[in-house]
Amino acid sequence: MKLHEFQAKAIFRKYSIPVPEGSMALTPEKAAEIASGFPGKAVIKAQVHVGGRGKAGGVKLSSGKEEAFATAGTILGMDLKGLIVKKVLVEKAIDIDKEYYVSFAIDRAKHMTVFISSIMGGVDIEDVAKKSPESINKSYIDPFTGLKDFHIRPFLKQAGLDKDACAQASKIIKNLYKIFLETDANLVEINPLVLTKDNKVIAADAKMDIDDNAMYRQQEIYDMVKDELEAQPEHQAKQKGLSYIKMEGNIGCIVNGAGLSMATMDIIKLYGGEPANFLDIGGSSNPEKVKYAMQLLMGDENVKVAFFNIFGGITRCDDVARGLISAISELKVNFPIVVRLTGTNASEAKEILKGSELIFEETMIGAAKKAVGLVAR
Amino acid sequence: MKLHEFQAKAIFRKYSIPVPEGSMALTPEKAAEIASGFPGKAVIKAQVHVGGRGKAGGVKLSSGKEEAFATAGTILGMDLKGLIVKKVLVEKAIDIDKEYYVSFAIDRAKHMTVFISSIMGGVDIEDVAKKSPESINKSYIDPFTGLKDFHIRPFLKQAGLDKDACAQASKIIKNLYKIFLETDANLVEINPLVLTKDNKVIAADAKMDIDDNAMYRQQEIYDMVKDELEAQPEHQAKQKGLSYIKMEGNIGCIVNGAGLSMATMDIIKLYGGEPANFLDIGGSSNPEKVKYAMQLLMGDENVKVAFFNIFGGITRCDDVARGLISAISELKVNFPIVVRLTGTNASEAKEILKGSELIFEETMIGAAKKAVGLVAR
Amino acid sequence: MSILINENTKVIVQGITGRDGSFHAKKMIEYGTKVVAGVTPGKGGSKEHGLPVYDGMSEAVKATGADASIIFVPPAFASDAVYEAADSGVSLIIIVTEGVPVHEMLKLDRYLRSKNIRYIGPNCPGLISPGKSKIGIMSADIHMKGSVGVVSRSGTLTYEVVYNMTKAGIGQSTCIGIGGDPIVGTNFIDALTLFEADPETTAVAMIGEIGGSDEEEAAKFIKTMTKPVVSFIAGRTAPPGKRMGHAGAIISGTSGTAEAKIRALNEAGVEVANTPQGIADLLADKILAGAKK
Amino acid sequence: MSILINENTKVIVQGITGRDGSFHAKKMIEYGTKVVAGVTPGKGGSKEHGLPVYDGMSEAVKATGADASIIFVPPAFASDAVYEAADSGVSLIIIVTEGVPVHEMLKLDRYLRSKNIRYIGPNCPGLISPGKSKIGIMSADIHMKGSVGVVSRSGTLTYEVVYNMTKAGIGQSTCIGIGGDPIVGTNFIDALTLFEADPETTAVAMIGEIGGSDEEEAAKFIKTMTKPVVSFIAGRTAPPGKRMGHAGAIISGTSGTAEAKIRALNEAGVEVANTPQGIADLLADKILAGAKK
Repeated sequence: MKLHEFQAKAIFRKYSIPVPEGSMALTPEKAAEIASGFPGKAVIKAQVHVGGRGKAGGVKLSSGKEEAFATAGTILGMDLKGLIVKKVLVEKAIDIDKEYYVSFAIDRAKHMTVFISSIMGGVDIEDVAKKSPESINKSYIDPFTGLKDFHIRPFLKQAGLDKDACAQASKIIKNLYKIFLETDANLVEINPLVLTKDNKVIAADAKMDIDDNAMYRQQEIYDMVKDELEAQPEHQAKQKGLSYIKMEGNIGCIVNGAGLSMATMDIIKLYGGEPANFLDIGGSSNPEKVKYAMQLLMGDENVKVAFFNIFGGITRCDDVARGLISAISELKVNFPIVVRLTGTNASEAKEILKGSELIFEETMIGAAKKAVGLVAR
Repeated sequence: MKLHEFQAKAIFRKYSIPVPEGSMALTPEKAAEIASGFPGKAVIKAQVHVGGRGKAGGVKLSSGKEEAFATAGTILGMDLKGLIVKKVLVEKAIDIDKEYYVSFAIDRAKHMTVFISSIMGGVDIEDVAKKSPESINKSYIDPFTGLKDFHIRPFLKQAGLDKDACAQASKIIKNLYKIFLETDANLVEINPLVLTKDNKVIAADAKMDIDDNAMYRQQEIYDMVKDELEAQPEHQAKQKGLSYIKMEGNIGCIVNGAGLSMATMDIIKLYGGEPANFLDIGGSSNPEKVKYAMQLLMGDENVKVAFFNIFGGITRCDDVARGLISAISELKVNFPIVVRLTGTNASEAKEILKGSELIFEETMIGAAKKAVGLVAR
Repeated sequence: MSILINENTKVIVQGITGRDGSFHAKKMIEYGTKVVAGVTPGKGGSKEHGLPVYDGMSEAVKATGADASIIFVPPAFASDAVYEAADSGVSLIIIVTEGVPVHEMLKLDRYLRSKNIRYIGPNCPGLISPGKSKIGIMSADIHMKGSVGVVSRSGTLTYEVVYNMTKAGIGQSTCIGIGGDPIVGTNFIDALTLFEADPETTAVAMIGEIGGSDEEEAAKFIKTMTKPVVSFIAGRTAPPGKRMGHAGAIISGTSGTAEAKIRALNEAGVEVANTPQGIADLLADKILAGAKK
Repeated sequence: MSILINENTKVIVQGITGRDGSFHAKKMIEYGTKVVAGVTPGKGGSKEHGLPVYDGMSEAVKATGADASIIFVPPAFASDAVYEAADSGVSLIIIVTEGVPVHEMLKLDRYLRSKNIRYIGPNCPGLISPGKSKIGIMSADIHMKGSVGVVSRSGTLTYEVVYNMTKAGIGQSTCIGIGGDPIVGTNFIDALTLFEADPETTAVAMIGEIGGSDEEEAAKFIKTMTKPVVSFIAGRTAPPGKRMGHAGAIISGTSGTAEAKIRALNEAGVEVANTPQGIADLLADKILAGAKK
C-alpha cells in the first residue's frame, strides 16, 4: 500500500523529521489559501502514485496567491501517466544547497533491511544506480541489532556535512528507520533529502510503501488511506477474499491460485488473446465468491468471454460449479463462458453444470484456444 | 546494587505491577501514621539487605495505630544478621489465598535470561530447589526474541489460575520482564506473588539487583540509592578507582588486580593469618590512589600490618613506590608495611623506597609469611 | 530417499484445533504421514483425530520426539508459534499461514537461521514425498512416486504441473512449495541443492514466477548441477510494477520480469516450457534420454 | 602452532586514538604483532604510530585484510564497536573494555555466536602466543615461548603465575585471559578444547576464581582430555555472597565457592596448587614426567 507524499509527510512530522511547511488541497481555492499562508514561492505537487511526476508536469513553482490558484488548477484534473490528479500538496519552496538520497528497504535475497544512500539525490535513483553505481551506498541492517551509527557514518562523511548538519541528518535517518519498523513499511524513502542554504536538513519529498500483510496492526495508516483504498475495485475484491487486478484485454479470467492465474493469463497471450484481468479466487472458495468474481467480470465492459480455470485441491470443483450456476441464473451474463475444471470433485461439478450453456474443455491449452477463438469471431 | 523492597516496589508501581498499599518510614511515628491510613492490619517489614528477614524477626503484623508504633519501634534499630534496621516498610496486610514465586535472572553458563517460576512461593526458593526441584520451572529467553507467551504458559497452567487471574499474572510477569530489561537488572524477583482471596494477583514482596556496570545509564535508580550508597566505604573507594571490601582480619592488603588480591588474601590465610580486607587498586595506578588505599587501611582499627603486593604490568612499580613514600610522609602510619614489588620498573621502585622503614620481600609467599609473623608477635 | 521428509518424519500440527489445522491434519494422517500430536494453547489434554493435543511445543516434542512442525495459526500469532517451535527442538518447520508481516519474517528468518533450523514458507503449501509423507495442504491424489523433484513458488500452478507429469507417467521424488512471499525460509537454490544431493532424484522441475531475483540466482546455481532442470515461469503478461517497487530493482539488480528470468535460465542451459503442461514434455525427453545435462 | 593467533594474525585496534588504545597498540607493535590499522570514527585518514586510521571497521578490513580486532572503547560505546567488528568480516574479537553492562553482553554474545565469531572478554587482558603475537595488554617480558597453555579469568594473578613459570624455565604456547565478567565469549572449556587440539601445547594451567560454575563445567570436560591440567583457584577467603546472589545458585546448581570448584577439579584428577607459585611446581612435575594424565 503506497502512501501519498502528503500522507508520508504527516507521518514524518510525527517522528520529528523536518519537512517543508505546507498541506494538501483538493481545490485551487484551498491551494491558493495554503500558498498565501507563507512568504516566498510555493511548490505545487500532484499527489498520484506515478514515478517521474516532475518531468511529466506534475510539480510546479508558483508566486503569490493568484498564481498558486492558477497552477493548482492546471495540475488538478491533469492526466499523469493514466492517473487523474485529485489532490495537490502545496508547500513553501525551500532554498536548496545540496540534494541527497536516503531510503530503507527490504532486500529479499539477503533477507535483510538495507539502508540505501547517495550523495546524488533529487534524480531518479534507478538512473543513478545505472550511471554511477559507486555513488550509492548500501548498508545491511541485521534485524537483531537494528540501525547503528556505523551504518550511517559513511554517508555522512561522503555528504561532507558539518557537525551541526551531521547531527540533523543522523537524527532524520534514525527516525526514518524507526518509521520503517513501526509502520511495517516495505520502503521509506527521502529523495531528495535537502541541505538548505542556511544549513538545515529537510525531507523535501517522502515516499512510503506499507506491507499489506501488516495492515491489521497499522490502524492509523489504514484510517489515512481508507477512503482512497475502498474506492479501488482491487480492494473491494480483496475484502471478499479475491485478488483482482484489471488489465486491458477482453478475456476475463477466473482462476484459483495466484501462480495458476498468472499462467492462465500467459497461456491466453501465448495463443493470441489478451487477458482482461488477473483474478485469483483463492483456496476453499464458496459459491458466493464465484458469483462475486463473475460480477467483477461483468463490470468490465471490455470482457467478451470468460475463462474459468479451476484446479481442485482445497478448492472443491463442485463448490465452484454451484457458484457458477447461481451466477448464471441470477446475473444476466452476456458473454460465453469457457470452463476447465480438474481435481477434487470435478466429476460432481460436471454433473451440476450439465445442461448449462457453458463450454467445457479438459485442458488449460484447450480452454485457452477456445476462449481466444471465441473472441476472434 | 541491591534495591530495598520499598524502592523495588516504587519501580513496580511505575510499571503497573500491583503491590500492597503502603510506604516507607524512618520513625515509629511515621510508621503509625502510615498504618492509620488504611483499615485492617498492617505489616511492618525491616528494609535491610539480608535473607530470611521474616524468620529473624524483621517482619511483623500489627493492629491499629498504637500497635504499629510499638512494632515499628521494635524493628527499627534491630540488629538483623549484623545490619542495623534504619527503615521499615509499612503495608496494608493482604488476604492471601495462594503464594507463588516468579523471577528473571541471568544464567551465566547458558548466556541467557531465565524466567524462574514456582507454585511454591513465600518460602526460601533455594530450599524449594533442594527439596522439590520438580516444582520449579525454568524457561530460557533468547535476547533476540524476548519474553513470549509460551514462556509463561506452563506456570499459569500449573498455578491453576482462572482466566481473569491468568490475565493479571501474565501482565505482571511481562511487566516484570520489562523492568528487568529497562533497569539493567541482574535479578528481579517476586516472592511471594500472591493470589488474594478476592482473586487479585499482587506482588507481596519485591527484590531487585541492578548491574553496577549499567549505573551510568540508570540515573533514576542511582538517585534512589545514592545516599545509602555514598555512605558505604566500598562505594567511596570505587569512586576513587579502588575496589574495597572490609573483612574481619588484621592484615591489611593493597594489591593490583582482583584475582591477585583474592590470591593474596588466600595466601595470608594459608600461612595462618587473617586478611583485614580485599583491596584492588586496579591498573595504571597513580600515587594518589596508593595514598588513598593506605588511608582506607588506617581507617580500619583492626589492621596491625599492611601487605603491599604489586605485580607491575600496566601498573608501574615506581608509581606505586611514589604513592607509598608520600603516604608514609604525610600520614602517621602506625603499623609495619611489608612490600612485594615485581614487574615493570621494580628496580626503580626499590631505588625510590631505599632508606624507608618498609620491609621488602621478593615473593608472595615470603611476604605473606613475614606479614603473618609480624601480627603473631 | 527423498528430501527433507520421509516415512519416519514425526510431525506436530500447530493450530490443530482450528478449521484448517484440523482439516489438513486429518488429510495428512489419511495419507500416512506420521502425525504424532497437535498443539493449541489452552486445549492441552484434549484429543483431535485421536491425537493428543498439548498446550505447548516444548512438552509436545518431549512427549513425542517429533522432528517437524506444520503451522496453521493466524498471521498475528504465527510468528510466536514459530519461535515456540524453534525453541522446542524440531529441525523442520512448515509455515502454511498466509499474511505474516514481512518485518516479522525478517526477525523470524534471522532467528531460525541462527539456530540452524530449516523452515519452509510462509504462505506455502508445504511438501510431499509421494508414498512416504505429506506435510502440507496439497491434494495427495495427483501425485505419483518417482524420480523428479519439483520446486515451486506457487500452489495450484504446481498441482497443474504435477497433474500433467503424473498423467504422463512421470513420478515425483519430493514436491516442495516454497511460497511466494518476499522472505521465504527455503528458496530455489536450497531446494535444488537438496535435490542434487538426493540419489533418488534424477531431474528437477522448477516453477517460478515474476518478482524478486530468486530464479536468476537459481540459474547461476544450476550451471554447477549435474542433474537436468526444466522450468516454467508464470507472469509474462503481468503488468509491470504491480508488485515490485523501484527500490526492489536497485537492490537486486534485476527487473524481476518473466523475460529476465527466462533469459537467465536459458543462459544456464535450462529449457523453459511455454505452458505448465510443457514441463511434462520436457521432462519426458530428459528422462527418456537418460540425459546428463 | 598456538591457539587462536599466530605470527600472521593481522589486527585492527578499535579506539586506537584513545589513551589506552594508543598505548597498547604501540606495545603490541613493539612486540611484533601484525597490527595493520586503527579505527576511530571521525579520525579517518590520520595516522597513529605510523598506522592508517579508518572511520569504520568495514573499510579498515577491506583495506587491510585483517583477521582480528581488539577493542579499547569506553563501555557506553563498546557494544556498537563490537557489532561493527562483527559485520566487518574479522573472525576474532578481543574486548578489553571493562564495565560493559551485562544486558548488552547477552545481546552481543547471541549475535556473535550466531555469526560464528570468536570473541574473548570483555574485561580481559587478551592473549599472547610468546614469540609470535600479542593481542592484549599483558606485559610481554614475563612470557617465554614454550608448550604450556595458560587460561585464566584474572589479569595480574596470571602474570604472577606466568612469571613463576618463566622463572622456573617453563614456557607458554598461548596465554589467554578470558575475563571475569558474568558473560564471556570464551570460557574455560572453549580454551581447553583449543589447547587439547593444539600440537604445540603439552599441558595446561587453568587459573580460576570464585563465582559462576565455569570451573565446575571445565572439570567435567577435563576428564575427557588427554593432556594434563593443573589449576589454581583464587578466593578461598572471599566473603560468601559478596558477588553471587541467591538466584545464581539456583540457576547453576553450585555454590560457586572456591571449595566447590577445587573439589570438582580434584574429582576430575586435576591437582590444584595452594599458591600461584605452586602452579610452576606442579607443571615441572608433569613436564618432567612427560606425563599423560
